[in-house]
Amino acid sequence: MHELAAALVGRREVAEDMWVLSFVAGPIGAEARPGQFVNLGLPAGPLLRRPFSVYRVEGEVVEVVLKAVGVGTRMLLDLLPGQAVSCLGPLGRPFALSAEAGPVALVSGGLGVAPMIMAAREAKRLGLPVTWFHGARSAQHLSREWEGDQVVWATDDGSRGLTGSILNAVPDGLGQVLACGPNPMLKAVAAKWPLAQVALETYMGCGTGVCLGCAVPLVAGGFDRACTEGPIYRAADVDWDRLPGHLSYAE
Amino acid sequence: MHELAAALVGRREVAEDMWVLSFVAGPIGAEARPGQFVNLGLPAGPLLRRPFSVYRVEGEVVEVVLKAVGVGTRMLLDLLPGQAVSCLGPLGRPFALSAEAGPVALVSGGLGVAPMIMAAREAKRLGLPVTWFHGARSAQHLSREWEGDQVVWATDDGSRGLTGSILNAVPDGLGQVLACGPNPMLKAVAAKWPLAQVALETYMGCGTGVCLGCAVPLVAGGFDRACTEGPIYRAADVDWDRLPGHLSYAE
Amino acid sequence: MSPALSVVTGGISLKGPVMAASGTFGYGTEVPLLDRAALGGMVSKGVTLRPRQGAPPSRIVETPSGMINAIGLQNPGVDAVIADYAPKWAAWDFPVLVNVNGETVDEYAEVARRLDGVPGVAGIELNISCPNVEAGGMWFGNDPASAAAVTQAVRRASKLPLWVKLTPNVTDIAAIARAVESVGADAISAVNTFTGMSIDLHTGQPRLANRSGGLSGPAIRPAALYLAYQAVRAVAIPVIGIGGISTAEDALEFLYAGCSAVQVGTATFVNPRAIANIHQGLIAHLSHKGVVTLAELSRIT
Amino acid sequence: MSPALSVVTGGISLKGPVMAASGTFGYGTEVPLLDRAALGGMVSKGVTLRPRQGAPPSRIVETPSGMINAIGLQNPGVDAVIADYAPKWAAWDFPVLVNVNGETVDEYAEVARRLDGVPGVAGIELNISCPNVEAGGMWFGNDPASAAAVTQAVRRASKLPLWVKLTPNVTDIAAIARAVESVGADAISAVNTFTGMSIDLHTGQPRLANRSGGLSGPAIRPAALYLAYQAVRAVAIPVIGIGGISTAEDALEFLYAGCSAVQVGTATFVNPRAIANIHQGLIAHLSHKGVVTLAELSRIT
Ligand SMILES: Cc1cc2nc3c(=O)[nH]c(=O)nc-3n(C[C@H](O)[C@H](O)[C@H](O)COP(=O)(O)OP(=O)(O)OC[C@H]3O[C@@H](n4cnc5c(N)ncnc54)[C@H](O)[C@@H]3O)c2cc1C
Ligand SMILES: Cc1cc2nc3c(=O)[nH]c(=O)nc-3n(C[C@H](O)[C@H](O)[C@H](O)COP(=O)(O)OP(=O)(O)OC[C@H]3O[C@@H](n4cnc5c(N)ncnc54)[C@H](O)[C@@H]3O)c2cc1C
Ligand SMILES: Cc1cc2nc3c(=O)[nH]c(=O)nc-3n(C[C@H](O)[C@H](O)[C@H](O)COP(=O)(O)O)c2cc1C
Ligand SMILES: Cc1cc2nc3c(=O)[nH]c(=O)nc-3n(C[C@H](O)[C@H](O)[C@H](O)COP(=O)(O)O)c2cc1C
Ligand code: FES
Ligand code: FES
Repeated sequence: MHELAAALVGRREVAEDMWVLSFVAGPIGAEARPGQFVNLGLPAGPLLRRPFSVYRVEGEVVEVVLKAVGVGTRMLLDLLPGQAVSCLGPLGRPFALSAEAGPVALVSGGLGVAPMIMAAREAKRLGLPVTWFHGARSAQHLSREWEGDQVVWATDDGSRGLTGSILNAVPDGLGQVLACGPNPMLKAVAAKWPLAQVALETYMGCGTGVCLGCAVPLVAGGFDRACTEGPIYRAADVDWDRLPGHLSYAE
Repeated sequence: MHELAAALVGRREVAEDMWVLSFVAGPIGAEARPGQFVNLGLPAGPLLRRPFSVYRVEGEVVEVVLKAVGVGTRMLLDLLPGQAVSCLGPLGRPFALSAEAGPVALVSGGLGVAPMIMAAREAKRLGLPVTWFHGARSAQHLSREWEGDQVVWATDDGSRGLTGSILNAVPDGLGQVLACGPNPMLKAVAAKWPLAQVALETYMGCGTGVCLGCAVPLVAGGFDRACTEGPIYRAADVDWDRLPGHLSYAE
Repeated sequence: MSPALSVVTGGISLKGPVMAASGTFGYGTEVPLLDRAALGGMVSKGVTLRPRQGAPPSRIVETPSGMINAIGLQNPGVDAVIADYAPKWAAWDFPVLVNVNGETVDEYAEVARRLDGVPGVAGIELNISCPNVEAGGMWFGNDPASAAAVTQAVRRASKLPLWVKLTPNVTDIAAIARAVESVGADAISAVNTFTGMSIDLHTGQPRLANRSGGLSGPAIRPAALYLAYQAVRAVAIPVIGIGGISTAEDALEFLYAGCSAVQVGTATFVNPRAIANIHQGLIAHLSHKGVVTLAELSRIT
Repeated sequence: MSPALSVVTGGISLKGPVMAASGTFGYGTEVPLLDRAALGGMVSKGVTLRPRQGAPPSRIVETPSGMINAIGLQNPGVDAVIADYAPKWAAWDFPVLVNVNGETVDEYAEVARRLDGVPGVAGIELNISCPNVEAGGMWFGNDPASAAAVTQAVRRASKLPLWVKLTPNVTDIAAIARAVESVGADAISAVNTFTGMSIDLHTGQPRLANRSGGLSGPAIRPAALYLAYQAVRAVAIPVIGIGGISTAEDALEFLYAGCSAVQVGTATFVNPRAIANIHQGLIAHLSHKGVVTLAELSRIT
């Protein structure tokens, strides 16, 4: 874990209103694994840090992808090149990919693309076939960036790719399903693929395991910490009905 | 009175660590009189606005002069060209200059230059002779900018101009003395020139007369509002011993 | 149909649910930038029987998302307020309540008596966050008995609509709310400022000449909202929500908590147009929800 | 000579005046970035007799310069804490106090009894901001009598140094401070969180599953400082200042107000190195003032 001042060095739009921000954060990038996140602090921003999945690492550069949903994300998107944020990470437990567990399906809804580039790269490193299934409201909300062997798109309005939920596009029998998106979508993932690994969202206080603010209700009873035991869960382990759905991925 | 988003268009250093910031705020500039101030609000800054004398008006541009003394002034100096602040003004009562009252002495200590360019221009407009007496700790703290017929400098360490308090440089018998600087300096002005007009500093809540936070203790008893009845006072009217001296002009 | 925001509450017809809070709007003769069509009503700066010079400076200090003030009730006294301001208020199209203060029960009652029947004075807001000099300086608002005593005396001295403004610095705000309701308060204003302090490390002394003062602004909003909600649950009379409201969303939190209207204080210092912005935002929210009156908004359960 | 910041207070030898506050530092086994040489001591997450799962999410919500939490005392129970963490604490060079919670006087006393004599447990911090189930859910800390009752029971159950942590949600904190002092508290921790609430306008319901929670962070500092100062003036035992401390300047305000040490909570979430930064800042301030111990710092008069 590191905490450092990370300067913004780049910004690109990958879907309508969806931006990738590039920060210089070498030591964090060097350690980051797919599914882990960074907690970004804005010098003159809101009190608490904001968690973002590590989207991509290129050399010294660590990238995150986001939309403006509130004060923190708006301020991040207003940063000018050269301005710095405090970057804390990498945090949380990564996806567990196994070279033996067969082909990989990456399933993302909207901003759920966030951890998937890292996951695609790791899967390819392990020599696994990778298909990315990506859904969004309509064509312009689909991210232009994807990795792996192939991508399958679906839109709610049918303006590009298949029509309807991306979940319907995922065939049965894939070895390893990794999913990220609004909590209600992940609940549906859990119903279809109980063993899928899902990247969850909760409110976070510290991001480092000390506040117990990021409680994830477990089927086994009790709660654990999205920032420490999570944010990656086996879909069947989460008690979805007790997990609030009103977070930012939900539009 | 206007409130508008004023974009930064320029910045120049006029003494060590003392900067002039230029904002586009035409309607405010058009109304501003010497000694009046603007109250600047920073979008992601501290809660309350920060008051600054109008330093100079050039067409659409309104300038203020400042040093970094705390969070607000630091953020103002970190603004990049094109970024905007909320500018409220012009506020307060201006200096009263009279074409009949004789030659003008502008007496400034440190950042006390703030209202003097405007005053010098007004005095010249009225056809009055203007001498500017300016003091600071040492040569590099003297502002490079002055207007009027001539300038007289003094430094505490004698590194430029006369040595010691600038007040000693001001001859007797000048018709109109206008002074601005740390409150303790203004107290000394009051002792020498009871009829001098001084530009005061107090903490301010609203800047518009509704909070009563900017109380100035009067010799006549009671308090009035620096933002409304002030910030310009006849030196003899202020009960200097009851006015806090720990504000920012005091270094 | 565009939303209708006028509301009759605590015996007063407000033009809208967003009012200016006491001590943050003077006597209503300043704040030129505000579009007054948006003003539901206003409460005057705190008024006392005799003129008061107020506290020496420094009177305010900024804090994270807030400020502490110790103005010391500077005001020209009730007679001057009646002579100089009430005639103006009488001509305005929004109601003005006078914020009434005192050091003794009799003083409060006398101020109320003089306000009774004065054209332009729509009602009284009783500020019970004042030290009771007959009870060793403990605040009137600090316990149900003294809060009720002063409320009752004022109730008897005046027929004006009577709102009682509660202090948040208490263990059980519900008990105080019930006590003042039981002696005839028409509404409750909740809340006043939290007592706070700030120390200047250069001087090693409190920054405020009065040593401590009242904390206001966004910092207190969550705590004020909780207390206003406690008051709502405790009484049948309307509750006016106050504390840190800067945006329409903030105001809506208090309205969803069951408040009938809100007052905006510190936000006006930050943005003289705050009240109008909040008013506009409320209209937008109601339109969005497809309702035309505040009463149709759902309340938390 | 460089300043010596160690301080013996409330029966405990702190390595320095800056401690980690309960519930913001776990059991001390996390926060890897913090230079632990700077840590004066720590207070554990609140512990109860039996394990508690805590409140459902959402448990936290951000507010202007603050946050509200309703964690619901999630903890593995005192026996697990003794078994799993105390042995680690015994090896550390800074003292660990256990934050003790309960629903009845007996439960508090039983937790204290089990902690007595456990190596690694330097003392007890009694959290009396808990509902007393035998008294209709009113908090123990809400009145002097119940605060004294629980303090006395714990005092009898354990010989450990006993700090009592006060709630700010009271009318007269001085009376509570005196009450717990009179039955043997060794120090007072002032203060816990202010009760606050936040409403989600999308759902029309409170954001926290627990509806209300505790407001912490810079927003509360001025109010916390005032209350800590009231406690300092009320009692002879040491007072530990808590509430919104993020910088050395913030800590110094509490020290100038007469506190013997401070605890840092929410600031650690924002910056895991906050405690070390504050510690360094205090050293710099003392050097600047030319004094070598905290005791030489002047206090407000
Ligand atoms: C492990 C993790 C990884 C995440 N990765 C990404 C990512 O890669 N890209 C991305 O765009 N977002 C991501 N998020 C969500 C992101 O943290 C929130 O969108 C962000 O904190 C909102 O901040 P704000 O100030 O803009 O919004 P706020 O003004 O705080 O709130 C706006 C909206 O965001 C929601 N929100 C606020 N805080 C959080 C929070 N801590 N967690 C979840 N929702 C919140 C609120 O419900 C509200 O609807 C992630 C969250 C977690 C927990
Ligand atoms: C009518 C008026 C005109 C002014 N004109 C100028 C000017 O032209 N140039 C300039 O540099 N400064 C001017 N000041 C002072 C300026 O407003 C303060 O320096 C500024 O508010 C400090 O903000 P900050 O956030 O940087 O400091 P803070 O972090 O708030 O405090 C830093 C220091 O500034 C002092 N200070 C803070 N707020 C105020 C305040 N409202 N008034 C006075 N002192 C304060 C504090 O005592 C402290 O020592 C003026 C003040 C007034 C009242
Ligand atoms: C400068 C100032 C002066 C105030 N004066 C009074 C007053 O005279 N009487 C009163 O009842 N409340 C007074 N208040 C309290 C406000 O009316 C309001 O209750 C409080 O500030 C909380 O609201 P806010 O956070 O919106 O400011 C004053 C507040 C401020 C900031
Ligand atoms: C997430 C969280 C959990 C807390 N848990 C406890 C607790 O278990 N026991 C306790 O006495 N105080 C608890 N507190 C209160 C803090 O110890 C502290 O008194 C309060 O947060 C004010 O300090 P701060 O503003 O520095 O955070 C908790 C605070 C937070 C933010
Ligand atoms: S965010 Fe604090 S424990 Fe997870
Ligand atoms: S600053 Fe508010 S009245 Fe002057």
